[in-house]
Amino acid sequence: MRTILKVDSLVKKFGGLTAVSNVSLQLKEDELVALIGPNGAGKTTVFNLLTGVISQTSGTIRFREKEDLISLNNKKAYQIASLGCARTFQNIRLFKNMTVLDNVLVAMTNQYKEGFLKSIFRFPSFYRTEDEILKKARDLLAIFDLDKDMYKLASNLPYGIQRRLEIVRGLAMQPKILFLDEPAAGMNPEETADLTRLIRKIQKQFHITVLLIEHDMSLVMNLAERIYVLDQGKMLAEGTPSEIQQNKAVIKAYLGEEG
Amino acid sequence: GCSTAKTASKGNAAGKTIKIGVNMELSGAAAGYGNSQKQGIQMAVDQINKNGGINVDGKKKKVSLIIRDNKTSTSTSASVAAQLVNKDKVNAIVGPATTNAGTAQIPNITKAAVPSVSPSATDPNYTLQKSGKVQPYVFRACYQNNFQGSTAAKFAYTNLKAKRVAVLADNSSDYGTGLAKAFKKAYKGKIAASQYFQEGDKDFNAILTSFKNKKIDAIYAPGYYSEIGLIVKQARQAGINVPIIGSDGMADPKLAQIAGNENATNVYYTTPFSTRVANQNGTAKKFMKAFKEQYNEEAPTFSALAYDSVYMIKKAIENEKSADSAKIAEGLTKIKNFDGVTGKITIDSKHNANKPIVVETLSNGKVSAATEIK
Amino acid sequence: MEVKNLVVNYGVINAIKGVSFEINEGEIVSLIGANGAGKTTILKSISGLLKPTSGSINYLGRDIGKKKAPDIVAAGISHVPEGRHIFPGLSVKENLQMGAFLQKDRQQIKESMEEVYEHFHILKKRENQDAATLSGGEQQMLAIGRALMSKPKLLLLDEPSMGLAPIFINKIFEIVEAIKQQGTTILLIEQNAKKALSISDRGYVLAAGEVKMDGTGAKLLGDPAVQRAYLGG
Amino acid sequence: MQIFFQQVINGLSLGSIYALLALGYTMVYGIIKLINFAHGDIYMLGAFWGYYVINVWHFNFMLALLSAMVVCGICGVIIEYLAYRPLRHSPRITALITAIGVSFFLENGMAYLFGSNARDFPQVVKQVNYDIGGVRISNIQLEILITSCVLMLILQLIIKRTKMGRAMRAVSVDNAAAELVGVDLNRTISFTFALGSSMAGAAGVMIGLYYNSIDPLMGLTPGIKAFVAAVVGGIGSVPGASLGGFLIGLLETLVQSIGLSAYKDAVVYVVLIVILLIRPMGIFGKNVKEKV
Amino acid sequence: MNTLIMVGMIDSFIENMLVTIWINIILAVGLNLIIGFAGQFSLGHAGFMAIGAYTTAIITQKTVSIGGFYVSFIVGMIIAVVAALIVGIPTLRLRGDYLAIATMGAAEIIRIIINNMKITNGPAGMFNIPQFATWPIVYVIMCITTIITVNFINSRGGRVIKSVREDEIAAEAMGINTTKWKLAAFVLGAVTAAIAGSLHASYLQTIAPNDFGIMESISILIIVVLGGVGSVTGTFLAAVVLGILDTVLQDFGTLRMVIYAAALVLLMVFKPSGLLGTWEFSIRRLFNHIKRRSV
Ligand SMILES: Nc1ncnc2c1ncn2[C@@H]1O[C@H](COP(=O)(O)OP(=O)(O)OP(=O)(O)O)[C@@H](O)[C@H]1O
Ligand SMILES: Nc1ncnc2c1ncn2[C@@H]1O[C@H](COP(=O)(O)OP(=O)(O)OP(=O)(O)O)[C@@H](O)[C@H]1O
Ligand SMILES: CC(C)C[C@H](N)C(=O)O
Ligand SMILES: [Mg+2]
Ligand SMILES: [Mg+2]
Repeated sequence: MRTILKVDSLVKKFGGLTAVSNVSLQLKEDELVALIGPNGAGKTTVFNLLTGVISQTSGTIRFREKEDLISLNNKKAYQIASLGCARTFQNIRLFKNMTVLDNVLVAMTNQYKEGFLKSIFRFPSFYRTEDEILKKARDLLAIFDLDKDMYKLASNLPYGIQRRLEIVRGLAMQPKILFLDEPAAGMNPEETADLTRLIRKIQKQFHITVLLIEHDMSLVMNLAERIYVLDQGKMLAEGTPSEIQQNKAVIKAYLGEEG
Repeated sequence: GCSTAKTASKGNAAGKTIKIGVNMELSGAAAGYGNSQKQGIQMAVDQINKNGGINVDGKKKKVSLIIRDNKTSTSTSASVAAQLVNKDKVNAIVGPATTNAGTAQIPNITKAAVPSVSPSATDPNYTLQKSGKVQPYVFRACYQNNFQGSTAAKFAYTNLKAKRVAVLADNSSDYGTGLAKAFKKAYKGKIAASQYFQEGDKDFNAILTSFKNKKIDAIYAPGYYSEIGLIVKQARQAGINVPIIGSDGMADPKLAQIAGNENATNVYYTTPFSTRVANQNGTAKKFMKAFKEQYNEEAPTFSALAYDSVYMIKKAIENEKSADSAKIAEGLTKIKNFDGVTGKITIDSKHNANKPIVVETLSNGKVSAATEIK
Repeated sequence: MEVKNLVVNYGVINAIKGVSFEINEGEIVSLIGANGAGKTTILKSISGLLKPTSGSINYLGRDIGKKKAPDIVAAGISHVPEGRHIFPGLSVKENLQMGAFLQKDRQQIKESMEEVYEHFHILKKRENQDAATLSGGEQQMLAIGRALMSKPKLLLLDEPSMGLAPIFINKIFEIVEAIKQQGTTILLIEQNAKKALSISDRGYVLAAGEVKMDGTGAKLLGDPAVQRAYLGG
Repeated sequence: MQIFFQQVINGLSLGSIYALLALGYTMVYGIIKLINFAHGDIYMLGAFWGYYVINVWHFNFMLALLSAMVVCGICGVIIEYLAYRPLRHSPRITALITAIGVSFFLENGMAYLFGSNARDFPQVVKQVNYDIGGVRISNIQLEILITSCVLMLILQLIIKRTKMGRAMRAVSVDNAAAELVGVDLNRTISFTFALGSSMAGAAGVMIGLYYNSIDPLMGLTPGIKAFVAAVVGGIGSVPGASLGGFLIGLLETLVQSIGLSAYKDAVVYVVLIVILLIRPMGIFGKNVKEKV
Repeated sequence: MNTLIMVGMIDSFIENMLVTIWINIILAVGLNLIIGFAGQFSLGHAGFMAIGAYTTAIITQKTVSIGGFYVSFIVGMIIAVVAALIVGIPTLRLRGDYLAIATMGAAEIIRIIINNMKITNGPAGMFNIPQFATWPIVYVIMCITTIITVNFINSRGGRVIKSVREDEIAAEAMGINTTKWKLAAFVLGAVTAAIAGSLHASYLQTIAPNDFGIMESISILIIVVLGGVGSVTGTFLAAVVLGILDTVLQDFGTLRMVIYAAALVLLMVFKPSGLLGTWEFSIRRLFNHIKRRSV
């Protein structure tokens, strides 16, 4: 397994507050890793740094592009996304007033070309591309049982389904890495169990690396191959689920007695 | 086109009444002028009808007015004109007030062969086609800018002996810029400064202050009373006491009210319509009196010009003995020494209204002298 | 408090189809149910954010169904809404002060604030930070803290544990029980039904806008149907 | 040098009027995110009210000013109640169009009732010029400057120190949350409109007196300028609106004094755009951070 | 239509009304693209319209031929693109009302420059512009620009700009260069405005700087919002409704604008999302509907 993402001594300061301090981590191809930590530990901030939503104070982020690890420093969010990094958001950010299908199609934007003239004058090839891409989107939606809601507005979906759609939208980008920020938030145990199966399926079927943030330990412990624990911006521990569950420091800072 | 007309002749034939359409700026930026004109038009038509109507080849016909608002917009003006000539089948149009709205109606009225008389469109080219030929259906009752501007230049140089002037012109219509251009061209002295303001501006202190150390002998300020009144006021308050010269847009009793009587001194403007002259001119005197009775205020110039526009149409109908629109157009071209409120009007080959011009002097808010400029 | 035949519509959507339940003074009552069952809608109706279509909400003998939100707050009902709704752009401290908007006694406001900081140490640390930039969990704590600032007699909690770390979830439930000890009545919505029911005196199970079942917390916890549907097997 | 100071005085008195109008804009915008297009027309109403009470009821200036503030405040509340409140949950752009409609209605309604000609405002306060080292300033200019500053201070105090002020700030960021802590939404919004509109009313009377000419369209241009001022200063911020107003007044004066009067407005807009590019939220505007 | 004119049903008055409506449709569809679909609040549409209008006026007065007219068309579009880039690149970073004010300022700058130029004849404006834009030409061009805009909206580009409208951060996370796409929509809208301006100048034969002020931008905005932000069909409907209302109100003289204003407020209060909301007429749907009926 090759390393796909390598983060070295990442630091992010907001004014006087150091939200992320000297964090290093590595992801291998096809790995499923969790990032946990108490509230305000800096997890979402790490995601934002990795996906270029904000830029780091110092440190490097490198990402595999063919044979090399290239630096993502100073790259814009859309450039990083185009390289193959997809994400979901802690507060759902779907394109609310667009259909489920359009949400997915937008994510596929960079996978097809449809010249301006071709589309405004509707050359036959326009319809060909359009049909092709439509089929792809439909197939993907079908895998996640969303094809029946294809023409519904995203905002009209129940909360749990919206979360699922956000994941599908990420997948539609054909990413190499998928970052999931609290995918199970607001779901009941039943739905969480569903989601767990879903994520496992994705990883099997699409062979992508997944990094996820989650407070629901049933999901994390079931899924993750490795876990990073962040606390007050610093890396507190790293290890397999069982190692982490035993770790005193983690129990104290995060899991609590019952954990 | 007008397929229903029985006669072979072009244009709208007269029916039982003579229809006069009004395409006027009743809302929008020029509404103030438009509404003054509407009052003049209304009064003229009321008077005519009270006297039995217009004599068309021996028969008296009443006049009916169709008043439409063009919102001070060119596209609306075109549409209003189309409605007037096609739907309402008017025989003649009075208006619009502004050159911009006026030119917009030309294609439509020309197609329908209905003449229009604008009380106040002052651009020199308003009545002309691109080739320089005259627009057959376009007339006006006012001066064109070049005439007034050059008269003011002569007056400033010769009568006031002003060797250095500052020009402060309204930059939001052709009126101010056109007059300023004509003035600058004809003026023999030195233009010490040249600045612009916009319609609706209220504060001229900055510009006036900048004039202060320019050693000027006079200010030429072509524009309308609402702004020039403020300019006069603010100039005097800033201690600028040189003569202020303007144009007929100032010829309104409101000017002195806005400026304040004590400030409205040493103020001059070119105008056809002088209350001084009015006392000698029977028509004007009657008009002034009637207006005051009806509207309870001094007649503004715009009302006078609009009033004359209606009577010019009446005169044309009487001369031609026909109220068909094409005939009215012909009649208008032949108007000579017509005794209007704003002076003795003669329509020239370019459809401009030639009439004597005077320069009125304001002292303490009152007209104290009227000098005729030849 | 007593809610009778509550019906709430969103335009043409009939979200709550005649729900009745009651809360006795000093109790913790849980509402549980799947996503979209209508739990949030009921809470919003009680706190005056939504106008019920019909039915009555009786609080200490007064019908508050038609009252506006501020009057309801004044009557001692405080709501921690879903989605937090903290004041972005105001600092943590200002947010808490806003929570005591209807409170007059400055000394008491100060004490309440100390109490909130006691519960949530991290808020004290972030005291002057713009609330918009707090982490998800911190915002949740702030929302609860703000509701406590008004010294409510009845506290409505909409999924207070959402987005909180496990250690804080336990903490939240401890706090809820502590508040109850101080004499505050609590109406609780939770996805974490097991935990919620275990601290509740009574609970109601909601599905598709109707009450499907009710009973003491323990009874519902023991009910096989409830276990299957809401407790994750 | 004298000329320079004179121009500064000119700029400040022009600016104080923009500032006063900008305050109303900024408050209303701050609270319901509505560009209240009709704000300039409330100012016009204030001027006409002053005109009538002075001419017909022979009010003195102070009484005219205060009564105009009250009347305009009431007008603002009524407008909000009829035209904006029903749209509180609609897209903001809808409310904007309604505001434009209200503006058209006031302008044309007044033109219909009172004619669209300019009329002279009764000069209840005799103008006296003071000459300080060759720089002229009139008592009316001073009065406007002082009144504006006082009103701005009062406003700032209301917003920062009173309970209503806190309610206003709460509503402006999240009105559901504001209701939940016991803020009466309708009362707060009405109050804001009353306050903002009364500022406009005060400006209307002062302008009437200062320039001596009022007409139904007088609110249009200053209205837009004042909004620009509010944006430059950072919309929602009271000191920002004042600063923006003075800035634009000074800027216009500067441009005219160097002989570029034809481009006066263009320069103002250029400066506006440049400021927004450097500080997208205006000079004092709070950069609303969005946490992802 | 032609036959109607032949039999005299359509006189120049109706023609005038229709052409005005069509030109408004071109303008409003373009603005709806920017506001409704790309979610960028522009208040500067009249500025781009002015560019098209003046280009056509100047060129066709020099070269009086239909060829000159079409050349002026293209030149106007090119200048509009350049102007839109100059205005858009810096300002499209701004959000919401700040963008609106900045674009309004930009349009005013354009107008003031025109107002002070010699070649544009200053505030007096230009008249005696040869009329090449007859009603059939305006009609055809209205159809073409609408089809192009609608086709753009219903393609990859349209989906992308809608996603930018919905959530910029999420769109960036999809690998979309939001700046580029916002600019694309803005430029396309500006081009349609320039086209409308060319037609306006050539049809009306008169233009003046004051025709392209803030109020003109606002009246286009009113059409867009009244029809429904994000609905091209709604834009059509609103342009027609307002066009007719405007003509009918001519009879009311001074009261005209009072009634118009009251109507506007009432319409918005009772129909806050516009006449049609975001509903679109679709032939395919109609077809399906009829099919379902007949089965
Ligand atoms: N833009 C910002 N400005 C200032 N502080 C910020 C900003 N963004 C985040 N922070 C602070 O950085 C810290 C880390 O926040 P982050 O959102 O990364 O936490 P988290 O680990 O995701 O927590 P949670 O599990 O609660 O979502 C928090 O204390 C937060 O207040
Ligand atoms: N603003 C709204 N407009 C229309 N329908 C709504 C609205 N808000 C909620 N609904 C509908 O009302 C029903 C009840 O929603 P509610 O939010 O009360 O559910 P909930 O039980 O709180 O679910 P969750 O566990 O996801 O928070 C749902 O079917 C939902 O789709
Ligand atoms: C009434 C005036 C504003 C008209 C002006 N003289 C013009 O020709 O445009
Ligand atoms: Mg987080
Ligand atoms: Mg809920």
